[in-house]
Amino acid sequence: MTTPLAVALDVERIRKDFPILDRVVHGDKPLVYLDNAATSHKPTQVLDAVHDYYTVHNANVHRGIHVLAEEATALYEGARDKVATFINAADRGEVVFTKNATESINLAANVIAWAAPPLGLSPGDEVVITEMEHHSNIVPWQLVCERTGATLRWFGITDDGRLDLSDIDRVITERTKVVSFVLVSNILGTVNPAAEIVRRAREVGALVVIDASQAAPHLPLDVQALGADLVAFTGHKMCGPTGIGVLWGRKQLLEELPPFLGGGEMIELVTMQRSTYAALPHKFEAGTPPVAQAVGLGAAVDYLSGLGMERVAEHEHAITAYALDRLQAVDGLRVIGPTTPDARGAAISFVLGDLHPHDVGQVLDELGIAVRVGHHCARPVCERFGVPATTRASFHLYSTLGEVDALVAGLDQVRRFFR
Amino acid sequence: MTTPLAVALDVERIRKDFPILDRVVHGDKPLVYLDNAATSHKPTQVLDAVHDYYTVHNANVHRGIHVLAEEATALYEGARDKVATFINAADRGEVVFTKNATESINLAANVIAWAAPPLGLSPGDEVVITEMEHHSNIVPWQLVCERTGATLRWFGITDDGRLDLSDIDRVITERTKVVSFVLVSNILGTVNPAAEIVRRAREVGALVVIDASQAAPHLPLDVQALGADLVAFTGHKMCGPTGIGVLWGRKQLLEELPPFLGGGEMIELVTMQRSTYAALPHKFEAGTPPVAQAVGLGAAVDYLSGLGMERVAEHEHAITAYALDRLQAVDGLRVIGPTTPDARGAAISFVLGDLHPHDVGQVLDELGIAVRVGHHCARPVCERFGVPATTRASFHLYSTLGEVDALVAGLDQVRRFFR
Amino acid sequence: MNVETMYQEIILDHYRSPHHKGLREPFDAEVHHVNPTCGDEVTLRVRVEDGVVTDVSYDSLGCSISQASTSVMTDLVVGRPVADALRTHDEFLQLMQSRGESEPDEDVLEDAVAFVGVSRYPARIKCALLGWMAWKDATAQAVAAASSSAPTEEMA
Amino acid sequence: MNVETMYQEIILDHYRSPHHKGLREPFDAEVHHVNPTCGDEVTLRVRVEDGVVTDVSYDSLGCSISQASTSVMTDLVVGRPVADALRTHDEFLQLMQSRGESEPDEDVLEDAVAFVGVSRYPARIKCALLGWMAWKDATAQAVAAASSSAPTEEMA
Ligand SMILES: Cc1ncc(COP(=O)(O)O)c(C=O)c1O
Ligand SMILES: Cc1ncc(COP(=O)(O)O)c(C=O)c1O
Repeated sequence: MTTPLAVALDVERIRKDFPILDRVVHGDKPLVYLDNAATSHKPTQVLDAVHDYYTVHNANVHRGIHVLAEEATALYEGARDKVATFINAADRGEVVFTKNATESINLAANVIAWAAPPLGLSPGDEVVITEMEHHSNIVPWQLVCERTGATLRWFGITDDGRLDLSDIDRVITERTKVVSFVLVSNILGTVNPAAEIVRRAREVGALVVIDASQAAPHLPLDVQALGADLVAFTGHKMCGPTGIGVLWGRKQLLEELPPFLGGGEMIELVTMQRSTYAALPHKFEAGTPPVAQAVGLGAAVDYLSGLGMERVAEHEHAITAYALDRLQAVDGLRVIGPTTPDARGAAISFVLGDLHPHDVGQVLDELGIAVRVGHHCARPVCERFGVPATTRASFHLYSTLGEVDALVAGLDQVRRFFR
Repeated sequence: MTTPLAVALDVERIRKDFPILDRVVHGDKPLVYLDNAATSHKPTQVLDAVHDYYTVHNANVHRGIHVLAEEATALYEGARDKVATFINAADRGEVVFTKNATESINLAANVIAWAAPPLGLSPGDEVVITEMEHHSNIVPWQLVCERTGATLRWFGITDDGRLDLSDIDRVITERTKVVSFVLVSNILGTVNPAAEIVRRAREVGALVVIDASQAAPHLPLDVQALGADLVAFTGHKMCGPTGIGVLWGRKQLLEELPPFLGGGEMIELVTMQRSTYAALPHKFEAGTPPVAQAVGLGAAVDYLSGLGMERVAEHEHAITAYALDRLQAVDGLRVIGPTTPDARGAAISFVLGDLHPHDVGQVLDELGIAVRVGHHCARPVCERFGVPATTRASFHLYSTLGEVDALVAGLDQVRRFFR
Repeated sequence: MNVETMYQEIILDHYRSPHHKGLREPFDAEVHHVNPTCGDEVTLRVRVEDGVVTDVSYDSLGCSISQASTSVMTDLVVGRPVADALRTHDEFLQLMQSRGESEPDEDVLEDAVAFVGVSRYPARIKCALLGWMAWKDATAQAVAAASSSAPTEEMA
Repeated sequence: MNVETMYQEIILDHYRSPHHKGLREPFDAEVHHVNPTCGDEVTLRVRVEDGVVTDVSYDSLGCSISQASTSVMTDLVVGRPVADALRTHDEFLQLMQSRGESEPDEDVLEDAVAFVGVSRYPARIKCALLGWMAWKDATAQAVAAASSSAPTEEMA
């Protein structure tokens, strides 16, 4: 059953960097962690960087001239440089630190909505998203459309879990001000054809926002090659700490957009009557930033770059191909999403007969296998496929073929349990 | 010169919990950290809780049924319980986790601005703040006033660094919809008379927002006794991690207010057409929360409660009294803010002759003494007192009388250096 | 802790053949409840006549625990005075908050005692409570509607 | 690293008695620059005649480094052709980015070589550059204004 694979990553060595992977649960069951699309684990290198930050350098940034403040500032801004390099940003000022991808997208949605013409949203304007979005790329646009009177439209999904772009020229029109879509779906695993959507958006002069939350951790991300205006992603899914996200934006656009949150750090000059705002990226970073978390994210991208994102992607592609094969051989199992590994990320959703995913997940958990069950913050996808929820297994750089085998064996036990 | 003090905290033992306090800088100078109003250091107990979270329990919260997800959720929600107890909230649902105090205040300002009548801001409505605010409690209100057409008004400051409330009935009027003020000033050290302001705000039916960023770390904070509607503070100043803040709000009010950021976690039911929102506190927590940081903050409030906030306050009061005495004996030194320890926090701003604070801070740093210099994110206060900036020394639970002595000796050296 | 303590045979039986399922007329109140963490949903109708729950009918989507719990609930409340049924609801709620530590009264809870194991699994407690919460909500509405048209009647 | 390497006597001299200080007329452009991290502020005027910087006058608030640097700057640019002065600006900028590693050319930078120590202190580099940035901005405006009224002139 095992497919011959040229796995270039030394996964056994990598796993040693992740102490939590040695955990046993429910007494004596080794942890099989297949919930990587929800969050990734953190290598020792990241935890050490954070610990070192707090125990040696801790200070508030930017505003101090004492040693600790200078060190903390250098570490924080150094993390920005690392992230800028990781995503091939043209300028470090284009990298804005937020608390998570959700804040990044809300920031984008709100400042676009508030911007002066010709940017800005008004009644008659349209925002285009897709039925495949994470709630974090649906609700922010619903909220700004509600507040501005703009109209929300969306692309549907084909039966095999791809975006239905057949009517792209009728969905994205001269009325479209923004197009926002997910690069890699967290529920279906689909990798979307960004170039095609960007091309059409450019034709009509719409801004393009890309949710790269499931892309940044898994494949080489080149924001210049993508050609979008704004790109959001989140630290905790890419081996970084919780509490940190990124919004990348084209410099000229970020300069034109109004600020989002107001407060310390994001100002140039404050009087009681009015204030002016700092230069990029600080204009969008109000208050004490998540300093230690940025330092951790910097260590995470060092770790990922050290391994090479091409190799990470290759490894995950191989695991995914193997898992798709083996899962589809399970009696009664139906994959929700693309059934082949082409243009596909490492998250696989499925239903098992008429068993509810909650029950599937509960029994798998008892065996030490951690999967996610439910809507995966993408309820419209479940509705589209007529399923109440799905079970999702998702892989990362430390995932092994053996873990796929454990999942498949676990699913057999699930079926026996509820027979 | 030493005043007899009954210091109840065992400061020497406490200092052992903070590894960074052993640092030496500039070769061989022991660190004298007097920049606590900018950020506090973190005890081992907090760092261990964060490390344990990542190496044993790490998972995304709320949405999983596997062991790690249940443990992570229990730890995250357990941190909320701890914070609720720490501030004497009537209900755990009143504690909303944000990324910092700045986000908390922006959240408050935006949802009040957007709320349906009789809440909500419109032209003719007034928002009242004070000249003593941190930029994070000025700019958010300037931004929402700009967007809604409401008018911003403020209380001035007396020569001795107190709020000038002499015309309170003419500043807070029937037109006032919101009053927002700082409980303890980060630049002047002033502790403001909350009860008097709350009473007047209640008379006219205005909402009250309190910035407790410099209160929560230093004195017992009882949100019910304060009588405000919304209270904001920040984790990194109270021995917790960066990347976490709190907004407490009265339950009934939070239920009436619209959501702020949209996305995962904060929803009840999402369709492409419209969404409904989760119950408190999740309605205001969009996206993956700062889980590890909340756990760290929980450990920080455990640490503080273990010592007793009354004792922390007493210790800092004693240090402040001693420092005010000794500093005012320095030739040419002028304290900006209250010159006696009554109704006063542990931050002391001053100017030294006509030396610029940057130069003062630079030479102190050379001696290992970390103070902050500049506007302290409160430029209007500097304008009010006609100084370009101040030097600020600020204390916390681990500060010692010896550190005050070191500062005073350092200031003598500064004067000699620039003679 | 073992998953068999959760999935008692009684629970799996109710799951496979739920009682009182389907939406029926007449009814006095209908509610729709969802569990946002997992997506379980239930539409539930209640008929109250002379202070007695005379019918509960429902349509639902969800896991074995939420399905079985709703089925068990209907057995316990249909045909009972509202006040009695509410006491049973409270008893069940208490059981669910017991973290597996309580000794449920089988005379009161009948088949519902099988859910004691579920109370050890925090993420599943909401599943077990979904139908009960919907019933309580619908019944309160039905009673309120009745008392506003016939002001002498009151909810216990 | 030692704070004396930053506070050279030359710097303290300029700080105590700044050159060209005060706002004068006539001028071709005036700018106001601030350093938001520390609050240093400068209002600066430039007079450019026939491609030569004939006056720089300013009013400023700030630390010894920003005050002294602005004073030293005026000595280096007043009376010089714009193109030459800009080259000196670039030289000074490079010095400030050198982290104390460069060997500044005293023939070009004169008193400004004393700032090499400042370049080791990241938080103070902005102080040292404040006046220079303001001058560059004002000069660009002055030249642009002149070239729009006399389109044959051009900024080097
Ligand atoms: C009084 C006051 N309010 C608000 C803040 C903002 O806190 P943060 O920067 O953590 O958002 C601070 C600290 O910077 C403060 O001292
Ligand atoms: C595709 C996608 N977008 C956005 C998000 C939101 O990320 P976060 O919860 O960290 O804000 C996630 C993950 O939850 C995701 O998978």
